[in-house]
Amino acid sequence: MMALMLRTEGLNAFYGNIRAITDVTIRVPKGKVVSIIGANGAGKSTLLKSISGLIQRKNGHVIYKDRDITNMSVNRIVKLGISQVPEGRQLFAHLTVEDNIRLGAYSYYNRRNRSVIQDRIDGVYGMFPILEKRCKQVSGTLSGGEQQMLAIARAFMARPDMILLDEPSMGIAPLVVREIFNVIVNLNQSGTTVLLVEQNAKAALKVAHYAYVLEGGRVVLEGLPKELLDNPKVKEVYLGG
Amino acid sequence: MTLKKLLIIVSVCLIGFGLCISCGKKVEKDAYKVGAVFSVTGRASFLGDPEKKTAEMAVEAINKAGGINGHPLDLIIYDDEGDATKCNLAVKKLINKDKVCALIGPSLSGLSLAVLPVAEKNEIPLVSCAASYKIVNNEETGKPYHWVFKTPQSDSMAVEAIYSHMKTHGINKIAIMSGTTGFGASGRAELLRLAPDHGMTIVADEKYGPKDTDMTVQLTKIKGKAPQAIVNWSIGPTQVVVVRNWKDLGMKNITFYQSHGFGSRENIKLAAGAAEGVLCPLGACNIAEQLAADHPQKAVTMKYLKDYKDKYNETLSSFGGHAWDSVHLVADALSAVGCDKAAIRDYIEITKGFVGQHGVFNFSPDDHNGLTKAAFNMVVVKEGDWALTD
Amino acid sequence: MEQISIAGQLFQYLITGITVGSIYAMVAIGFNIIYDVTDIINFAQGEFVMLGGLTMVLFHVSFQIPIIIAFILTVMGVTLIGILVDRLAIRPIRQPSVLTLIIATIAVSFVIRGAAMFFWGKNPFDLPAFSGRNPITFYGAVIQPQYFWVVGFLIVVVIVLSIFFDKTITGKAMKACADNADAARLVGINVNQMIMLSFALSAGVGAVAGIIITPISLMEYDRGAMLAVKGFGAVILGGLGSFPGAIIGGLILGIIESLVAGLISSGYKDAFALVVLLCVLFFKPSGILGNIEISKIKRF
Amino acid sequence: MEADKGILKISELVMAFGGLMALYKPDFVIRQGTITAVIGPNGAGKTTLFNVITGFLTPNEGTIHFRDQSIINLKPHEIAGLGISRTFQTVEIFENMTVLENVMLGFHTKLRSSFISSGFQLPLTRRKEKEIKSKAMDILKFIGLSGKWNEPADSLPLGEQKVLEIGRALASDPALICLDEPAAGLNETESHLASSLIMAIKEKGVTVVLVEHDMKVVMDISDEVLVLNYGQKIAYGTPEEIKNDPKVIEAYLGDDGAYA
Amino acid sequence: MMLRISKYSIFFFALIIILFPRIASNISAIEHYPDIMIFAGIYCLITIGLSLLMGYAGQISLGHGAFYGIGAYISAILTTRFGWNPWSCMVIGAVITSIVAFVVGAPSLKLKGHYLAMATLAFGVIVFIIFNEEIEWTGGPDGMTGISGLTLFGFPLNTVERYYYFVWGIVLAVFIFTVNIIQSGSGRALRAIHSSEAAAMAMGVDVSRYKIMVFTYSAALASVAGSLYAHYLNFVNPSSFDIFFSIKLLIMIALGGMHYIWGAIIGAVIITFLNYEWLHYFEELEILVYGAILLIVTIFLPQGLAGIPAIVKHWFRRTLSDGSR
Repeated sequence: MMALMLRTEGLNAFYGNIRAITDVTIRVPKGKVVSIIGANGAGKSTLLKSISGLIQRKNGHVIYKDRDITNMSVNRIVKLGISQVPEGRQLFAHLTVEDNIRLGAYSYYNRRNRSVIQDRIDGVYGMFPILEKRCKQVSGTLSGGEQQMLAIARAFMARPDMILLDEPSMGIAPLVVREIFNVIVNLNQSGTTVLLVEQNAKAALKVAHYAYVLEGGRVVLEGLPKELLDNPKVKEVYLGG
Repeated sequence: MTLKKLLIIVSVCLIGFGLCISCGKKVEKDAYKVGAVFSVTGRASFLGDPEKKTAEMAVEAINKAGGINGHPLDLIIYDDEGDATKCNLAVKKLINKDKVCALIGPSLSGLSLAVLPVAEKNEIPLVSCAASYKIVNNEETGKPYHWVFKTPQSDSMAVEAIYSHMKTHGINKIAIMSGTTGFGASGRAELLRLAPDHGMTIVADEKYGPKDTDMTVQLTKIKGKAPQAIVNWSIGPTQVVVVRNWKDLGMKNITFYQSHGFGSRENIKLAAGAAEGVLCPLGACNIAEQLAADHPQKAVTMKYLKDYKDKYNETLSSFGGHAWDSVHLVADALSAVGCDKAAIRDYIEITKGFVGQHGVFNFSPDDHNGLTKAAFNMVVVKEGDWALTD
Repeated sequence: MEQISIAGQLFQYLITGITVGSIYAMVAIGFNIIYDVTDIINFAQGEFVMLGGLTMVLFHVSFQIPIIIAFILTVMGVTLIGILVDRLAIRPIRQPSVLTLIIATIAVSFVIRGAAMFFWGKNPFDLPAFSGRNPITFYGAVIQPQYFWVVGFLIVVVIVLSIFFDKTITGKAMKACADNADAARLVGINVNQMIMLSFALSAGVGAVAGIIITPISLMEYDRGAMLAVKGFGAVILGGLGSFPGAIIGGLILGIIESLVAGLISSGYKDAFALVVLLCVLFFKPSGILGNIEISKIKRF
Repeated sequence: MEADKGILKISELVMAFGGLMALYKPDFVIRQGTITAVIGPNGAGKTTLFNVITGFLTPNEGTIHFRDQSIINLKPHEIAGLGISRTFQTVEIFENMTVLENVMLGFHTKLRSSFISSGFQLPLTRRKEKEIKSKAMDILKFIGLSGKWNEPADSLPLGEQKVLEIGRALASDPALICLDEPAAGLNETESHLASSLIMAIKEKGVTVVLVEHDMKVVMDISDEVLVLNYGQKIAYGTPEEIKNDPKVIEAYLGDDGAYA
Repeated sequence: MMLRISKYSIFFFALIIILFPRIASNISAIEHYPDIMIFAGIYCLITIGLSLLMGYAGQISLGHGAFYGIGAYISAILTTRFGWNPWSCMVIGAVITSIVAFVVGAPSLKLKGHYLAMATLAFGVIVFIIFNEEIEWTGGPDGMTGISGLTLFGFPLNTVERYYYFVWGIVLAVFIFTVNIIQSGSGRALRAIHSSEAAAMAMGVDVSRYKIMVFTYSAALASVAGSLYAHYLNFVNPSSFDIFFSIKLLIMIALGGMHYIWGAIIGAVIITFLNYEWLHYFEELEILVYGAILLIVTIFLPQGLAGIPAIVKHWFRRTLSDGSR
C-alpha cells in the first residue's frame, strides 16, 4: 500500500442550508496526481475548499498525513503544507507579479531566511520564465494563462507537500492549457502531490494517476484514468444520458 | 446562550432606568426649590460648566450657613447641551414636575430667547445667564418682559466699553473678527450696530468656525486693509489661536481687542506670551485682585475667587460669576418673600444695590438687567496677568 | 504702518492652506488605511487625532517627559487604543453590514470623546511648538516654524507608509488582504491580524497628526468630530482607497478653504469647499483618483 | 402562431471584459415558441449572454433584435417592459417578501403605481391590487405553490425557490423568458418537476431560453441547443445532433492533445 | 425577515398612542413624558421616511437634518416675517423641500455607498452654514423666536396634550400611509430593490426612479417634521439641524432596526428618551454611556431592537426542534 498524503472520510459540506457535497471519500497517495472530474455544479470546487479550510460548515473528516485537519483554520492548513490554487486564480490584482509570488511564501517569512526566499523566487522564475519578464507588472493586467501560471507559482512558493488545483484550464485558450498541464506534470515530478479538479476531463485524466468522477455532490465513479476514459458513463455525466 | 443573557441585561437596565426615574431626587419638605438650566456639556460648555460649578458652590455655601431663613435651598440643575429642544423640555420639567419657585439660566442667548415665552406663560421668574439685551427687551413694547431678568452685562456694554477705549486712543478704523457661534455672532452684530454711533469705520468683517485650526488667512486679509485695531469676538480655543496668529504675523502695531470671553487667566497662559498687550472688557470678578480695596465688589469677588480656586482648582472664567449673581439674587428674594413666584419677581424688580460678581445691580421695571457699562473695566494683558487700564 | 502686497497675501493663503490641508490629508490617510483592509470608514478617526494631541500634552507638559520620548509614548498609546477599538468594538460584530459598522465607529467616537472629557475636562490645552514660535518671513508671508513640522511630518508619514506598504512583507500582506481576503488566507495571511494592524497604524497616524497640530490650534476633547468630517471629505474627494488621492484631497480642501476665506468669504469657506467636493463627485463619482470598481461594491 | 418566426435575433455580438472576450459573435436566431438551451463549459459566456440580452451589460459591438426592435442600450427595466423576463443563476428571490408577494412583484410592469395612490389606497389601486393578487394566485397554482402563498419566500427549499423565481418571471406575461440554470442544485425529483414546468410554459406559447448544466434536463426538453465555448458559437442544432457533435464533446471533455 | 404589518398591530399602536398621556398623567414619575413624546413623534416622522430610504431602498443619507431644517426655517421665516398662515407654510415647506431633495437626489443617488454618504453629508453641512450665515433671514446662530403656534379649526394646539395628539395623529397617519406603500406595488418594488437590485430590474422596476421617489418622500416628511417642530417650540436655531442631528437620525434607524418600519418608531422613541431624559442621571458621563449603549446594541443586535422578536422566535424554534430530536 502506498503512503497516503490525504484522505477524506464521508465528507459533507454546506453552503447555508444547501448541502453541496455528500459523503465524499477520496484517497490521495503521496507523490501522485489525483484528478476529480465532473460537470459544472458537481461539487468539485466545494470539495477542494472544504479540504483547504475555506469552507467551515462541514462534517466528516479530512485527514492529512494522519492528522485530522477538518476544523483547522486556513492559515494553519497552509503552514502544514497544503497550498490551494483557487478557482478563478484569485490573484492580488493590484499588486505586482513579484509581490504576488513573494506573498506565496508569507508563512515562511522571517528575517533569517531572506536568501532562501530569494532562491525560491528564482526557482519559480526558472519554471515560469514569462513571469520573470513581467515581474514588475500589476498582476491584474496579465493574460488569463499568465495569471494561472502566477497563481500556481504563488501556491508553489510555500513549497507545499500537496497542491490543490481548482480548474486551472478555465477560461484559458487551448494552447495555453497545454502549457499549464505541462507545469502540473513538472510540479508532480519534483515531488509535490497534486489534487486536481478539472472540467476538462480528457486533459485531467491524461495527467492523473487516479481519478474520481463527481456528480451531484457524490462520487459516482472512480478508477484508473485509462478505465475512466473509455467508460461511457463519463460522457453521460457531462452530456446527459 | 449569550442572547438570553443579553435580553436579561437589557431588561435589567430598562427596569433600572425606570427605578431611577421614579425615585427622582429626595427633597426635604421645607426646602426652597430653584431650577437651573445650563449648557454644562456640548457646544457651549465654556459657559455652562463654570456656571454649574459656581452655582453648586454658592448653594452649598448658603446651605452650610443655615439655608434661607432655615429653609435649605435645593437647586435642581439640568444640562441642556446647547440644544434648544432639550432646554425647552428641561424648563418645562422644572416648572411642571419639579415645581420650582424660580428659574436660573439658560446659558445661551438663543436658548434664553427660546424658553422665555415658557416662563412668561407659566408666570415664573427666570433669571437668565445669557448676554443678549433682547432677553430683557421686548422689541414690540420696548419694555422688559414681565417675568424675565438677566445678570450678565449685555454685549452692547462690552462693545461700548471697547469703543470708548478706542476713542480715547484715537482709533476709528477697525477690523472685526468673530466666531460663527452664537457668542461670536451676537458680538459681531453689536459691533456693527454701534459702530456708526462711535464714529468707527469697519474695514474688514471676518469669520471663522468654532473648530478652525488656523486664522492666519483672515488676519492676513485684515493686514492688507491696514486697520488701527482688531476686535475679536469668539470663545474657546479659537480666541487664543487668533491672538497667536496675530503675533506671528507681526501685527503688534494693530491693537488687539478681545471680547469679555477672553476673561480667564488660562487664556493668557495658552496664548504663550502672544497675549501681551491684548485689551478686553472684564467684569469685576475676573480682576478681583486688581480692584481697589475700597471697591464695593472687592470683598465678594475675592471670596468667590478664593472659594472657586479651593474647590475646583481652576482659574475663573468670565462666565461663572453670572451664575453666582443669579443664584444670590434669587436667594435674596427667597429670603425676603419666600417661595412665591410673583413676589420673587416683584422683589427682584425693585432690588437695588445688589453687589454681585459682575457689578452692582440696580433693577427697575424698565431695566431687568440692572447694570451699566461701568460693569465692564478695560483690562490689558501685562506680564502675563491682567492690569487695569484707564 | 506696514503693508502687505496682494502677492504676499496670496502666498500666505496658500501656505496656510497647505498646512491645514496637510492635517486633513493625514486624517484622510488614516481613513484609507483602515478602509483598504476592511472596507470600514472609521468615524472615530478624528478621536485618534484628538487623543494624540491630548496624550502628548499629558506626557510632555504635565509629566515633563522629553519631547521625543513623549512623542513615541503617545503614538504607542494611541496605537494601543486603535487595537482596542478593533478588538472590543469592531471584531465582535457578527453581521457586519456597512451601516452597522458606521454606527459602531460612531459609538466608539462617543465613548472615546466621553472618556477624554472625563479625563481631561473641557478646556483646551497647549503644547509648545517643536522649534519655538519665532515666525519666518518669506516673500511677505509669515511662516510659523510649526508649519514646516506639519508638512514635514506629512511627508515623513507618506514615505514611511510607502516603504511599509511597498517594501515589507507585512505591508504587502495588508495590501493583499485589501485586494482579496480569501486569497490572502490561502497564502497563510491571518486576516484578522492585518485588520488589527490597520487599526493600529491608522490610530498611530492619527496620533501624529494630533501631536503636530496641537501647537498650532490647541486641542480639546471635542475637536475630533470636525476633523473626521474634513478628513472624510478629503478621502472621498481624492477617491476612497487611494493614498495619493488622500493627500491630494486633503491639500485641495485646505487650499480651497484658505483661498475662499481670503478672497471671497470667510463665513462660507467650508461651504465652498464642499460645493467643490460635490461638483467633483457629480462628474467623477469615485473621486479624483478613485476606482469605480472599488466603489461599486458598497451598499447599505 | 408561426413556429419558426424568429423572436430574438442576435448578430455580430462582442462583449469584452478588459482583454477577455466573453462573447465573440455568437450569431443566432431564437424561434418563437421553442425551448432553446444554451450550453457550454464553465466560462463559455452563457450567463454573459443572458446579461447582454436582458440589458444588464451593454455589448461592445453587435445588435440584438427582439420582435424586430433593437434592444441594445435599453435599461433592464425597459427590456423587461418589452416582454423579456429572466431568472438568475444564484436564486434571486426577494427573501424579504412572501411567496405571493414575490409573484405579485412580477406584475410590476403592468402596474402603474405611485406613492400617492398606494399610500392612500385609492379604490383603483385596491382593485388593481386585488386583480393582481388573483392573477398571482393563478400563477402559483400553475407552478404548484399555491399552498404556500403566505409563507416567507426564504423559508422555501431551494427547489421551490427556483420554481417561484420562474413563476415570478412568468407574471410579467413575457414573450420570451430566459432561465439561468433552473435545475442547478436540485435533486432528481425537483429537477424533473422543473422540466415539466418549463414544458408547460412552452405550452402557454412563451418562448424559453435556458442555460443549464444538467444535461438530462437539456436533452429532455429543448427543441434547439446552442453550444458556446470561449464566447463563440461552436454548434447549434437539435439535442441529438449536439450530443454527437465531436466539437461539443471536445469542448466538454477536453481535447486529447491538451498536454504533451 | 420583513414581517407583514397587520391591522391589529396598527390598531394596538393607535391604542397605545391614545392611552399613553392618560396613563402618564397618573404616574408622577412620568407625568412629563408626553412632552418628550411630542419630540419623539416629530423625529418618528423623519425616521419613518429614512427607514423607507435606508432599510427598504438601501440608500444612506447623512443630510436629512438639512431637510428637517429647511422645513422648520421656511415655517419660521414665512410666519414671522410675512405673517403667513402656518398651515400654508407647512405645505410650502414640504413642496420646496421636495424640489430641493429632487435636485440634490438626482445626481447624488447615482453615487454609491460611502460616496453617497459624503455627498449627503456635504449637503447637510452646506445647508447648516447657510442657516448660520444668512443672519438677516435666519437670525444666525442665535436662531429665531416668535414663530406662531398652530390652530386647528379654530382650536389652538397650545397644550402638551393637544399637540401630542396632533403630532402622533400625524405620525399614525404617515405610518399607515407608509405601510400602505410598503404593502403595495411601490413598496414591493422598494423591498425588491433592497433584496436584489438585479432581480428588481429584471422584473421591470425602474430602480433609479424609485430611489429618487423615496428620497423625495422622506425629505418631504422631514420637512413637515421641521414645521411641526418650529410651530411647537416657537423657536428655531441652526444647531438643531446640524450634521450631528443627521447622525442621530441614523442612530435611531440603526438602533431601532432599519429593516423594519417599526424600528423607525422604536428607535426614535428610545433615542429621544435616552437623550432627553434617561441619560440625564449620568451627568457628565452621559455621552460615554450613550456610546457604550449604542455599541452594545450594534454588537449584539445588529438587526436593531425591532429585530428582537425575530431572534426570539428563531431561538424558540431552534430550542423546540432541538428538544424534539
